[in-house]
Amino acid sequence: MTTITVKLFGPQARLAQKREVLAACASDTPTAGEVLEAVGEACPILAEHLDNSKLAVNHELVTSTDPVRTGDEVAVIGMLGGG
Amino acid sequence: MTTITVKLFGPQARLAQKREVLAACASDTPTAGEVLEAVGEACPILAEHLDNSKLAVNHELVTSTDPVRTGDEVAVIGMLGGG
Amino acid sequence: MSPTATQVEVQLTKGALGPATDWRPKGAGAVVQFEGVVRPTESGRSLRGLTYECYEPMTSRMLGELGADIVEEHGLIALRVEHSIGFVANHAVSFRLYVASAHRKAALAGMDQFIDRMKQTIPLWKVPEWENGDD
Amino acid sequence: MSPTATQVEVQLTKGALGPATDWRPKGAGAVVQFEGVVRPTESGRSLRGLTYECYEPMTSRMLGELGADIVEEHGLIALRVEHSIGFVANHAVSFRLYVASAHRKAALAGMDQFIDRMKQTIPLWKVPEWENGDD
Repeated sequence: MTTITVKLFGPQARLAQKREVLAACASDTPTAGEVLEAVGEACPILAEHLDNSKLAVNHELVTSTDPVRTGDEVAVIGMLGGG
Repeated sequence: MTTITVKLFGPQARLAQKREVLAACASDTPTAGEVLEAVGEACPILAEHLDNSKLAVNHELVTSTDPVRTGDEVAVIGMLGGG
Repeated sequence: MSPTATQVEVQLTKGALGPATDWRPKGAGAVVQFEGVVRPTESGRSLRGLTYECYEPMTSRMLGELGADIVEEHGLIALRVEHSIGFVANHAVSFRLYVASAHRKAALAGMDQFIDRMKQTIPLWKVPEWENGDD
Repeated sequence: MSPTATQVEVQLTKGALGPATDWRPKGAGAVVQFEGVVRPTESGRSLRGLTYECYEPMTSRMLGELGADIVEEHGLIALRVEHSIGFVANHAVSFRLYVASAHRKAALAGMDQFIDRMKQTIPLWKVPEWENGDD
């Protein structure tokens, strides 16, 4: 069991009304996909708005099978066609 | 027999080394096509550079079958992809 | 709705164009500005610049008509075209087109099509002025 | 040839962007400038403006990488991107992209593609600030 602090931005942060979520993962060595799923569980209002989101780990976009480690800086990068 | 004064511009004027050509047409009521042909006869160096040219008569583009009358202001509008 | 006079502006200027203006029509979400700059070579030969010729009032009138067509076809908010007449030296701006629309795609498509058609249909000519002597 | 740092410039600015600069890289024949202006309505609702958020240094780094990709893919001379961070009121400019190339078609295509990809891949978000109260 690992808890990862995950940053939120933009519309997702507004929706969640917070800038960070604590994602509780069953695994000690969660993948990015598992962390993203845990974000949705920790913050159900976000769950349906994570389809087009990726995680950034230490400021690099990762794929859902990449590992996330305690101490990594993790952020949800939600693409909503802004700009 | 009609002689029409025809203005030249841009690369065509440079090529002809003149800004006006006197186009001698057999017909008393020449068409724009006949005037353009007469321009090529009066200034042979231009003849092969008139394919993409139209005439403007009184500042309106005309088609080759439109009439040209004495006293009209006539110009060769050569399109060479400039701009 | 056919475009009104205020939506399309045409300006022919003697010599190189001055600096761009802060052109930003009301309601625009996308404002695109295109500048054509005289390049120092053409077909591998060195130029001093280009000389542009027009045939007024036909040139301005046809630029205005083309602008109105493009505004209507692409649903633009406004369009402004500036073009040099006479000699323009290398590295100076001889052509500037501004297009304003609600959204980007229409602005870019309208701009591209305006320039394509301008080259095909507008009585506006350029003559290269070669670096060494006449042509 | 991979683009050099001097060919791509990225600038994030707090609040609305200032006036455009006379950006005209050496050798350019076509210089295109795109401005994104905040519009006063979205989905029919009135806005006060938009708030933009970034995630530095990732945002600047990825904008620079995207710019370099576009310069290389379209054979551009240079590209410069300016974007607002924080609140930008209606009618103000929040985004400006400059592209310079030898010829027009590459500049317009590169500009269009930069903006498409920016919206899909860059960590840069906008949040509407509605006219009446919160959302």
